[in-house]
Amino acid sequence: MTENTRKIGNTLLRVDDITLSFGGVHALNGVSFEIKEHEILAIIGPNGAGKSSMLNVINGFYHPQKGTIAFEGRERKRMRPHVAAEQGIARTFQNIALFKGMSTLDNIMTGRMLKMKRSFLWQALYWGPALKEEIENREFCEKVIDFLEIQAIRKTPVGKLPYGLQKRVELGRALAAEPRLLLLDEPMAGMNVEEKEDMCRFILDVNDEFGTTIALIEHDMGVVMDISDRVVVLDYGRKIADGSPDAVRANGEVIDAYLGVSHE
Amino acid sequence: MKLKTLILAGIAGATGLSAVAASPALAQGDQFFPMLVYRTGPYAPSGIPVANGFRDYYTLINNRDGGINGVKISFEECETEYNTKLGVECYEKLKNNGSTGASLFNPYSTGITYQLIPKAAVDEVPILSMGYGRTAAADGRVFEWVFNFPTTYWSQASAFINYVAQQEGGFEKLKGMKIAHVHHNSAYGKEANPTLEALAKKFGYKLTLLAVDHPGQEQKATWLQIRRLKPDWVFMSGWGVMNQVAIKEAASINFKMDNFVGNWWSGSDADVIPAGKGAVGYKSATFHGPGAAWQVHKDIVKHVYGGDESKAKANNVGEVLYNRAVVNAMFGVEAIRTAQGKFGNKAMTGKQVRWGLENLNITEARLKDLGMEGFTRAVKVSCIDHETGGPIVIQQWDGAKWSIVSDWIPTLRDVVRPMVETAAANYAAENKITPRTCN
Amino acid sequence: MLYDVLIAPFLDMADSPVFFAEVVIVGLLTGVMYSLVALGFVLIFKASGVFNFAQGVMVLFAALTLVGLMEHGVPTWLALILTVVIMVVLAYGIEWFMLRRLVNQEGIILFMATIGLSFVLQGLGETMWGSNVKALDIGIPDASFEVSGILLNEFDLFAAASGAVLVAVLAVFFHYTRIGRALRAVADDHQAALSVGIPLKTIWVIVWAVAGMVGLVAGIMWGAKSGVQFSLSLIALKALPVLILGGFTSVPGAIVGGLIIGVGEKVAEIYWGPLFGGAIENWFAYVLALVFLLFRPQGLFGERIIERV
Amino acid sequence: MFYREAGQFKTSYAADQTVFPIVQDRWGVAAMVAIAFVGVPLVASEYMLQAVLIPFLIFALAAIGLNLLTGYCGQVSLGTGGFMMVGGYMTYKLTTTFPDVNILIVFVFAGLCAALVGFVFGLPSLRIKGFYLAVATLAAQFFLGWTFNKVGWFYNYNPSGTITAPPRELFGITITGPTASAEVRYLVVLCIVAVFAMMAKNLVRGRVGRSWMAIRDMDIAAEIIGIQPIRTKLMAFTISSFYCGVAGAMMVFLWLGSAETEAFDINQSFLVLFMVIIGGLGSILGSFLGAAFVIITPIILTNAPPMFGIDLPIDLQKHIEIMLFGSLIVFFLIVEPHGLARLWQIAKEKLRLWPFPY
Repeated sequence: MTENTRKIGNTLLRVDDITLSFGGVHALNGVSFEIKEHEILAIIGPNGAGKSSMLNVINGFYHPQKGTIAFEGRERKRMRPHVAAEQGIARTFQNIALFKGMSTLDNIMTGRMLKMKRSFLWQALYWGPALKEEIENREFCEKVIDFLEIQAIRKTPVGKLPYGLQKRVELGRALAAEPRLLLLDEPMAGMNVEEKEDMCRFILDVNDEFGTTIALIEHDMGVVMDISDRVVVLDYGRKIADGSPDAVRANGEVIDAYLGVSHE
Repeated sequence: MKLKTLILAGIAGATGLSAVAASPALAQGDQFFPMLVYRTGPYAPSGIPVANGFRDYYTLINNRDGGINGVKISFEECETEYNTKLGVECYEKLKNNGSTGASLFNPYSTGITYQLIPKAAVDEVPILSMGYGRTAAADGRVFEWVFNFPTTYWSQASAFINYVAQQEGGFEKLKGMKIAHVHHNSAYGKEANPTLEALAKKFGYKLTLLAVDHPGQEQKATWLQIRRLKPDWVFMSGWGVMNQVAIKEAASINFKMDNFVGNWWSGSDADVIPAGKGAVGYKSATFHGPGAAWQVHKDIVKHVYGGDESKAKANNVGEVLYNRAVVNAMFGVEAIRTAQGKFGNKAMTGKQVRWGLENLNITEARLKDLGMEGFTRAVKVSCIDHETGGPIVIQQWDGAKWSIVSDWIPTLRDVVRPMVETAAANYAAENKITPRTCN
Repeated sequence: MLYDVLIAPFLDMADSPVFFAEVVIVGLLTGVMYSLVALGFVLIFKASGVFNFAQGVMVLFAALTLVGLMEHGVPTWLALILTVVIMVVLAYGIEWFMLRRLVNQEGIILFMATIGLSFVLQGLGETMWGSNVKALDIGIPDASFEVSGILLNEFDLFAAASGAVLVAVLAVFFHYTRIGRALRAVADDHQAALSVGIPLKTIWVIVWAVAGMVGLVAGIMWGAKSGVQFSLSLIALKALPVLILGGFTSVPGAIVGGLIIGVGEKVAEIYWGPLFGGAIENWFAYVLALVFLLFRPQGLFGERIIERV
Repeated sequence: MFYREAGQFKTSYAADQTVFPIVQDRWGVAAMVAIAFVGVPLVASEYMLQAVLIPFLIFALAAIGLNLLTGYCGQVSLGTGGFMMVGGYMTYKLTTTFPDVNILIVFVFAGLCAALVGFVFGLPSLRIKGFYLAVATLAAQFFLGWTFNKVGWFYNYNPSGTITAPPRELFGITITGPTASAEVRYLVVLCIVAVFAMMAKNLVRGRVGRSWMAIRDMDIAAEIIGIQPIRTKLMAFTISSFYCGVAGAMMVFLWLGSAETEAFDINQSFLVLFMVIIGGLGSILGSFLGAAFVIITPIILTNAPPMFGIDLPIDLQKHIEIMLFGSLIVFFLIVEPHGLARLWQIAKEKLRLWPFPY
């Protein structure tokens, strides 16, 4: 599984010297790293290390006070999150952020939002180009549904689904967008072993089949070490390590951080 | 239509609602009066005495005279809450009731009147909007089915100016005088504005228009403006809670009540009682007498309440709006009597009632017969003139009762009538109506 | 035109400062009257998260009950006590028939339920006491007097004073009594309050009863001006801008909001109203509140809305 | 027993995405449409048409409009009456200015005016949420009411300030004004409502609807997957107001015949919100059910006592009616907060299994 057969490409996203603070608290402090094309990057760290904040910065939900972010070599300034989505960054959330009132299929279809261009007038007629577009995207979503093995719950409102399946639907929604970069915030939190194995398989398959670049936050070290190509470790908003799983595992500062050695 | 009736009969009872609509459960041969009333809702304090007045007068005619020339009156109330939409429902529900359909509608709401005006001609049901509704309907050539005698808002406004002139000692004294019009910010409240403006031009007084938004519970700003402006006279077109608050506020800025005159919808008992002693001296226009001392009231107490004075009082007998409804009901009944004079003593159809209204001629002698001598004035309607531009009279509240404090004040027809004709012509043009000729 | 809108009104104010002062004072006094109504909304929203649209009808119902009792010859003091008792019974009924059956529903559902409730109360009140307007006179003086050119009315001052007293009493009640502290706990977090053993249902009954009593005070003050009649329930519409301006959850917000709205609408009506043909104060209050909201979406004193993923 | 979908297989996504995927439903709907278009005009009395069916349909359209905004996009609005007012007054202004333009086209333009106004009053929704927004939309209600009352241009400066529907023809048949028969007006209303309801259904099952629901369910997540809240919310306000505007136009021209601003007062806004909530937030069918409930219940309650020979004083009867109506609302909210549409759905589910529930 860990055998790396994929071709790791050039830098897809570079974050440089990011500092983010809320009031006086520094959530991120001068963090820099790169995400390369086609790789699986894990961001780890103890609670409160600034991992989720980092993802929020990457997809434009938080605006750092300092530092730059460059996607595909183009630097970006303040922007709304939907711009990140338009550039091809999709994500899942730590606390599931599905649209609870909608069915599984509709949730996944929302992932296709940016691929659908017909104006609302065509939509109101539901005919001709609009219908064609709807069917084409439905076909794509059905592929995603097949891929994630959730055919049976296609028309079930997601609010009624168990936790594990909701996580899977959320992944489906992100995949439906055909992202260049997929951000996964604790995709396996709260899952049992079998569910975790399924999820790992999906992540690797996505990476394998579609070549999607993935950045994920995860607490389960076993999973992290198994599936990721590279690991970035954050602690108290600073980056303390960056390298292959084995290198990180051996890093003394990382061990200290996890064991809770004091920072003075 | 035949097919429809057949099918209707076929499925009658299948659906509850159409059954309701199709079953006017009334005796044959009666003269049916529909009553759009508002005994609940924000305007109930005005609606209750009006509804009671109509009811009592119809009952009086049945109990005392055995109906109109022997034709019994039947009537049915339908609650509108002064709401236009419910008014439409009530109209549809009642218009075909009775042996000959509805005789005439007294909508008692500006909004509902506007609704019904176009329908009246089509359904052939006349409308008598006595002292409210569309003033332009005074032109009988355009508004064949609508009547608004004895007088209208525009005539009333002109009579108010006439009254001010009388009080001040002549029209020439109006020059430079300040008059304010405090009005409900609605179609109804604005009615008097064009007349007051036209007269301001003619007589040279300075007119200030102060609108009060519905419902009018809070009028401090309006009365502050009056306090600063210090107008010589204030005329008010208020409705509902606006009246009570305005009177209270006028008292609290120490405005001279003698110079504060409401129109006839701003001068009922319900309007002044809540204001307490602050209302003493407040005046209002009207076109009938106040109180229960008239012969017709004695008859009502005797024939409707079996002599029970306190019960009569509890039912608003003698209150301003009650009396107005009595006058209104009398006009309707007399119109039917007039129509019967031509078409025979039986229940009249809407079309015949319309003829009766248009040829109505209530003389002072007739009023005496009806027990209403001095209570209201003689009226003679004609094809061209559905209003008659009758005079108004000013009443004043003394803290316990209303009493008449002026002579009958003529309206300024030379100013009002041309305005009516212009407005009616515009309406006719817009709605593709060809005015009939009246010869 | 621009001159008329932007400059002339200010010249007008400067021209007669005494009158301007009177406008402001009247605005403040009116604002307190609005606050009286808004307070009822705030209390209930704070403790149960319900936007109680029936508050206006509760004002009417309380006033109707009071006047109805007095018309039947009950002395004023007894009528007041009986009305308070009836409002408590009403609160209990509302809790039993409605609130406990709608626990954990969305805000809008609860909002709609209170509109349903307002129909019931309106029908009930009018069935019991009739639809006619009733004069309400419990002996509050209402003579006007002039202080250095400014005309004041005893009744308005009395109303403002009772508003102030009411707020003070509520503040004491919230801060220094056991029930008050429980109320605040409930307002902060229903679940947490429940878990430390605060009886939520009792709290709701208390809050609705208190809101009913606040409604009674508002009903007396407004009813004395206009007579007690159906329209009394419509003053709720004048309280809503106060509510959003001050924030749904803040008692001081209701007061400050009321004062701002009161002064704002009076000044606007008197100095700018004539330019636009008058009667602008109703919508102006809403627009004023709206403008404030654009800068503070949770109202002046409302709890800050924090968004997170 | 007869209501089964077993054996009905879909062979294409298009078939799976139709509004009524079950054959029996399609027959049911076809029957309903036939009754509505042919049966009702033949049978219904004028009272039935004028007092029940026409208002029901018009309010259903307004409810659909508000449901798009509140039910689908999650933005509570109390400005519905105001937007309907724009539709009504603009239709009057346009048709009196251009008497030769087809009245249906005028309706659409009046709707567009309402849409524009809705857009403007939707702008605060970008910052204000929930009940704060709901109350803020009242600003639209009061401001528009004041405007149409005050600015004479809208009602051609006629001294009373009310608008009256002049007679207008369609294919040589008078459809507005006093001479238009109730049957004709009913059919016109029915056609308009049917077309717009279908379009609304199409909107909500496609991309636009999904973007609205995404904003409603979780606006932050929606933004992160690429839905622009600004555009989406404003589109909801605009389209919703368009629907309300057309409903308002029909109200004046095909139902009431004349109106003043009071006809569109705040109670109207509440009434439509009721319909949406009682019927079911986020359901087009629910809008119809809600409108039916709110329009027809009071009429039944008014007509019931005399039907059973109970003779109550009219005011008491009204009070009882109000109390019953209020209690019914509370009752329905307690029993099924998701509205009549959900009850209908549950009934259908049951029927699907009947008579073998396991």
